[in-house]
Amino acid sequence: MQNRHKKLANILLPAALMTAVLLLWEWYVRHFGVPLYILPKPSQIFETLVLERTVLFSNSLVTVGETLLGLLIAVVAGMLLAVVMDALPMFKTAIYPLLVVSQTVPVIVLAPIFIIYLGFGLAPKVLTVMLMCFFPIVVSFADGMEQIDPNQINLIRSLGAGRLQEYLLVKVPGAASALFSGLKVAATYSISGAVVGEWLSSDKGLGYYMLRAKNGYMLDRVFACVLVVILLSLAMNGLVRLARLVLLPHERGGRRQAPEEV
Amino acid sequence: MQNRHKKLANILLPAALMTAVLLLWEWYVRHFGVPLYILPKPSQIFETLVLERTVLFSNSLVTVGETLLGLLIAVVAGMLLAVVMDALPMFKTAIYPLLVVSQTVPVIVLAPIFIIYLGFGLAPKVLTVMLMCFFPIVVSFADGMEQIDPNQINLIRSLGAGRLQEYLLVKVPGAASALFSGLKVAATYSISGAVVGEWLSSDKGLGYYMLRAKNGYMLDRVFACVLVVILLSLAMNGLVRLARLVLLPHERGGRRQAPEEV
Amino acid sequence: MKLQTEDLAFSFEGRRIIDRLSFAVAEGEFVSILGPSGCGKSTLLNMLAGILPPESGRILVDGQEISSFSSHFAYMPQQDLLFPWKTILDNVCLYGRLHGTERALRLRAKESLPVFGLAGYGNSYPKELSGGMRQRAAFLRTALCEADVMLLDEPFGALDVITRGEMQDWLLGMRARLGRTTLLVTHDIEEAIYLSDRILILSGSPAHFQKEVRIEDRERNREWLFAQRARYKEIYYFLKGESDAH
Amino acid sequence: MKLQTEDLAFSFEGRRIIDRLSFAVAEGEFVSILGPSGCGKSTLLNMLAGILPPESGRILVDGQEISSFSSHFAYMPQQDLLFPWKTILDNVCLYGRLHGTERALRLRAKESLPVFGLAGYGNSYPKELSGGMRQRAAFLRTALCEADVMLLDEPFGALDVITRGEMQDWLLGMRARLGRTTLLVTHDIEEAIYLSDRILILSGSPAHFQKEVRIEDRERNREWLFAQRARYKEIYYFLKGESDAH
Amino acid sequence: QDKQTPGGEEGDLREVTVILDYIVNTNHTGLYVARELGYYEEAGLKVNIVEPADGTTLTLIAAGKGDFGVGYQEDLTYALTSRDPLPLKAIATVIQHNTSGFSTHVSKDIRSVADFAGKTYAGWGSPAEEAIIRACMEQAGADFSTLTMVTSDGSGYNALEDRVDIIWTFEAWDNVAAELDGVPLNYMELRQLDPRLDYYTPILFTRNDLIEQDPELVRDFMRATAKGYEYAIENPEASAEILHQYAGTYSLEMLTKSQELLSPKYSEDSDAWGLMKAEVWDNYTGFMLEHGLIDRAVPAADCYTNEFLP
Ligand SMILES: Nc1ncnc2c1ncn2[C@@H]1O[C@H](COP(=O)(O)OP(=O)(O)OP(=O)(O)O)[C@@H](O)[C@H]1O
Ligand SMILES: Nc1ncnc2c1ncn2[C@@H]1O[C@H](COP(=O)(O)OP(=O)(O)OP(=O)(O)O)[C@@H](O)[C@H]1O
Ligand SMILES: [Mg+2]
Ligand SMILES: [Mg+2]
Repeated sequence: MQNRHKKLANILLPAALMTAVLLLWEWYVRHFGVPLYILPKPSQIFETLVLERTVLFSNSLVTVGETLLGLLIAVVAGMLLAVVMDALPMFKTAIYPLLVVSQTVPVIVLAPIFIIYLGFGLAPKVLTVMLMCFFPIVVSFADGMEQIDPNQINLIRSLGAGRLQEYLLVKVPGAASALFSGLKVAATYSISGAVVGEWLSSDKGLGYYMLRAKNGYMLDRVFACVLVVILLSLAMNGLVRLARLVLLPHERGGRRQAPEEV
Repeated sequence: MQNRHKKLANILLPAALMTAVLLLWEWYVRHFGVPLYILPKPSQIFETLVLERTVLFSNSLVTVGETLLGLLIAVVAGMLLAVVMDALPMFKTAIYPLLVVSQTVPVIVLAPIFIIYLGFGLAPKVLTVMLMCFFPIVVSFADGMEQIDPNQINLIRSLGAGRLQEYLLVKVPGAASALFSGLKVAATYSISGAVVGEWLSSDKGLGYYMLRAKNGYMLDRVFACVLVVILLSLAMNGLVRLARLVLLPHERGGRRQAPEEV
Repeated sequence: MKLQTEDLAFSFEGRRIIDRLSFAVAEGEFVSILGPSGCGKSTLLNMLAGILPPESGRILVDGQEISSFSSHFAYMPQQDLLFPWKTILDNVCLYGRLHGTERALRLRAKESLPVFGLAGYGNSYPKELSGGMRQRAAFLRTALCEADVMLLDEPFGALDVITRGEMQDWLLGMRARLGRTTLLVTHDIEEAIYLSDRILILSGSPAHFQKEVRIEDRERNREWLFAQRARYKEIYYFLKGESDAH
Repeated sequence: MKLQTEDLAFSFEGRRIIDRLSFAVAEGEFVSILGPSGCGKSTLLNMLAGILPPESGRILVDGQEISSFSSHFAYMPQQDLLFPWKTILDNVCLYGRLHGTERALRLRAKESLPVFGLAGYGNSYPKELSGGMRQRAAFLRTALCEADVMLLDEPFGALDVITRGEMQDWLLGMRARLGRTTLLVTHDIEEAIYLSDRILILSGSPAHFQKEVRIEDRERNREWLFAQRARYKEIYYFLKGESDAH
Repeated sequence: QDKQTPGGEEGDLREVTVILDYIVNTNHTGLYVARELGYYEEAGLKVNIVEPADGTTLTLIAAGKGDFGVGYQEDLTYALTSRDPLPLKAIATVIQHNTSGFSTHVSKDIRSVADFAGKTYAGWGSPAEEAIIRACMEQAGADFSTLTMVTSDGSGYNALEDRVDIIWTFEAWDNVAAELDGVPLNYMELRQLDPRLDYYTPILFTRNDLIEQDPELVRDFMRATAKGYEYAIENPEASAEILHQYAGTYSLEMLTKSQELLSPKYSEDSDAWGLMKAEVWDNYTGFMLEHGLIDRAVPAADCYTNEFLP
């Protein structure tokens, strides 16, 4: 009972606050007569969202496709790198600072280089997504493996496990929970990654749509597109939660570890 | 002894890997005759860095100023919000999803709105930095307070502490370590935040310099500037580590908690 | 009676943990509460310390009803709970910090450090101390409260046999010095026998007191303790019977 | 002799923990190792289990020297260390999983579940079990190893008095059934007396065996245990003397 | 800094803010000359010149964050026909004719719009771009659907050799830079392809309420600005040197070359610098309407005025 109340509150309270913010925004724009080209009214944004739904939908498909592909590659590559880092501490020491540093290079500088080597197609957008998602995945998974109780590893060794089995039976499943935390962050921002990629060079997708709407002073469309980006980001987050439930059955119904996860 | 060796390795190994990457890059550009407008040679970048040092230095001062101001505001506002969230769980439930969602809105959409409401001066850049740093600070501090052993709070209550003293004596110092973790992430990306802000509208600073260099197809300058951004980001990271050492004396010389922190 | 409860009751999430709990402790008496894990011992102490509000029933100190936090109780929790960011001296003077008497308390604390085996450790941080020393510091923090009833929740639970034995010896020696009414919660039958005037056995679900063992001997030491086998057996089998019954 | 060590030594970070450690255990014997916290008991078991390499000295099983992991030992660590992401059945069959005999082992495990008080819990996850049940599952995992020496590192350290007593009773009952050579590390003097044929006291720094107590009685139960006061005192004072000396 | 309040320490100078369309280039020479040679001061003005965030100039002027902006006819038409029109008006054209066009690398052998079929075009993602290219290609009988349109990565003419085939360039800027760089380009001037495409780019514009409330200020500003451009027309080399102080990242050689090309074009075929014709506005508005870029026409009179030109 109490639990269900809590779940309801988890949805209702943010929704109520969101509604309050939107109403305030609507009032502000109406009351001060803020013109469309500066800030559109929420009501106008929703109207546009409905009007433009087919265009937004078809562009969303493109963006979601890029996102999923980029995320998939980031997960596979990130997990592999994390395992190599865990197995070779020297390598980890060497590469960790470079990973951090790589995160501070503005995407805008890298974009032309991506295009030069990957062309204008799908690849550079997928790479942008990958770059954004790679870091949280590697870090969370590597840290998760590092924080595994060494006694668990000793135990499995005492049962006669080799290096490979140590990873398959203890380190990877033991760090899965940490990996999902990183993945949730990565997935939430992955759509934005694809949009930035499209913004920089594209002929379709939400980023392209947004750029065009902006150049045409159609801020209602820009914001409607932002709304779609937000919804898709939340959906990606939900997807990861779902995957967690399916892949980690033992965590189901357990106490929440960090009560307010992203 | 062993500890000192480890510290040395922490510096030498990444440096060695970095050098290897740079050498490979240099070789690649020379061997395939890659033109400057596609990818400059590392040697050329360093040369440019030296030649442009005064210009880069004066622009750096501007960027660092914006960064520090933005970071300071983010820390103060972020800590306050986290405390309010901790004190009012309903409010926390309501606002947390909005905080996450706000992170997925592309900065580029917000830029004109910032300028309209804040002008061309320092304010919009400081706000960009703040927006980037705010989230990790709030989340890490709020989570840190949430994860404090409730027994510690019970103890201080049993000693007669009120709500305010509970925060001053237990929650804030108890979550300080978590706060610094978030702060380290925030500080590392803060310089990039200022650069993006300058990129969007400015007449000075590293972002402005980079934009001009890029529009002039002077990729050696762009990369020299990126190098400065990276170095400043690392310096900001170091600054937070230093602040931690000074402000949390009890953590000094202690075991490292998460062995490979950012 | 120094401390008295009348029909205390408490529930967590709709489940009644403690029911119709009435007992009394005389001035200066040392009472132990023994009971199986999860029976509600900590919950009881938390109600006395004003951390949890009783669902029903009353708590009286010196015949006066109290509610929420009262300065009558000094509470020592299950772990040492020293704040890692404060030095030992700052930790033990927390009560003074909270009640505006820090300066006076620091003087008293400095005098007490050697008595508690902490001479020279006032400016150390908790992590620099051994488990036994931390426990003694937590004890000093409790002793420095201006309260007339000490509530100790398994103070030695985290220590190994020998250190635990030493701390028990030490506490036995301190009893006379402190002369305070004390309520000790413990798992350890031997510890309860060693230290108390009276042992109350809490069990059942919802829990209430099922048995009481009085120990009149005044002269105590390990030798005496080793001779208390009959008592030990009695309590052991009682508890075992209780736990088998559930 | 089933198991023998010759002049074992081990250091952590340049500090010698264990030195000149020689002892022998006969086939089917149950030997306990008692010693103060941090003296190196776990380190010794880890060397036997092949987790840590000895710095010098030899380990012989049935007169043959062994090095690194050997299938002679079944190791049960201080915590239960069940993997939370595996069901109880998968957890207890780990040995089979690692040695290609999973199918056969599952059959045996299913038969053994009721004996270990785990009937019907094969498909549960560890978090759904009580502490005692988890400990028994960890025990079953150890028992299912095809090994002739069991190494138990404080198997009941995390349990409360009563559950601990029950587990001890249970292990005593199992001894005959398993009939295996066993090395038990424990803090608890009573536990060592209750279960062992021989108690070795490890202490000093670097640690080596300081004392040996033989217990010949075959018929044992709690009553018998409560009568062992003299032994208890002897060991307690010896350990205390040792710990005071440092 | 956007206040036009008179006074301050510098006597009675009124402060005005100009927001450029892009980073400083030879389109802006007249503004810098007027500032550097004191023409603005003579007119009682203190002029700040600001470089904008990407594509925000019109919005910022409309919002009152600046007084005068540099923009393009097409953008202004969009702004005036959007759902909530921006209150802006053009007050001068910087160049009389459209000096932009399509550039391709000589090695690609793309000689006319008809050759665009199956090629890749890199632009900045404006809807008008697509319409213009579609119109040009259809006129030339080429299949527009075979053209790949992407937004540019910002590497300009450098991309032409391998990654893309066609880009939109400004003759006096990109083509000069390419020539100095030794990149041989084929150039197709837009106005040769369709006379309706000879629209004004760039233009100077201001806010309607500034015109109404302080026409004198606009007039003063335009007088000094026109004088600056007249000077640039007369003295390409000297004005390039002035510009170089503000655009130091470009070589003086490049600026001089660009200026020499552009100076004669500022008021080519016109009596005076800055004058606009209704016909040019109507032509291009018609083109945009025809191609569905805007959903209603806007009369030329609402778009521009020549009244503030000296
Ligand atoms: N915050 C809580 N929410 C819900 N149930 C709780 C909470 N705290 C304790 N309980 C339940 O209340 C009961 C009594 O807990 P309590 O901590 O008082 O037991 P205890 O006797 O102190 O046990 P132990 O000897 O293990 O310390 C337990 O069954 C426990 O599961
Ligand atoms: N990984 C390690 N690195 C350095 N020192 C260690 C390490 N593990 C243990 N030690 C040290 O080795 C000594 C022996 O440790 P060990 O765990 O064997 O003791 P123990 O007798 O099992 O103690 P306990 O009864 O607390 O389990 C201790 O003093 C400990 O500080
Ligand atoms: Mg308790
Ligand atoms: Mg141990």
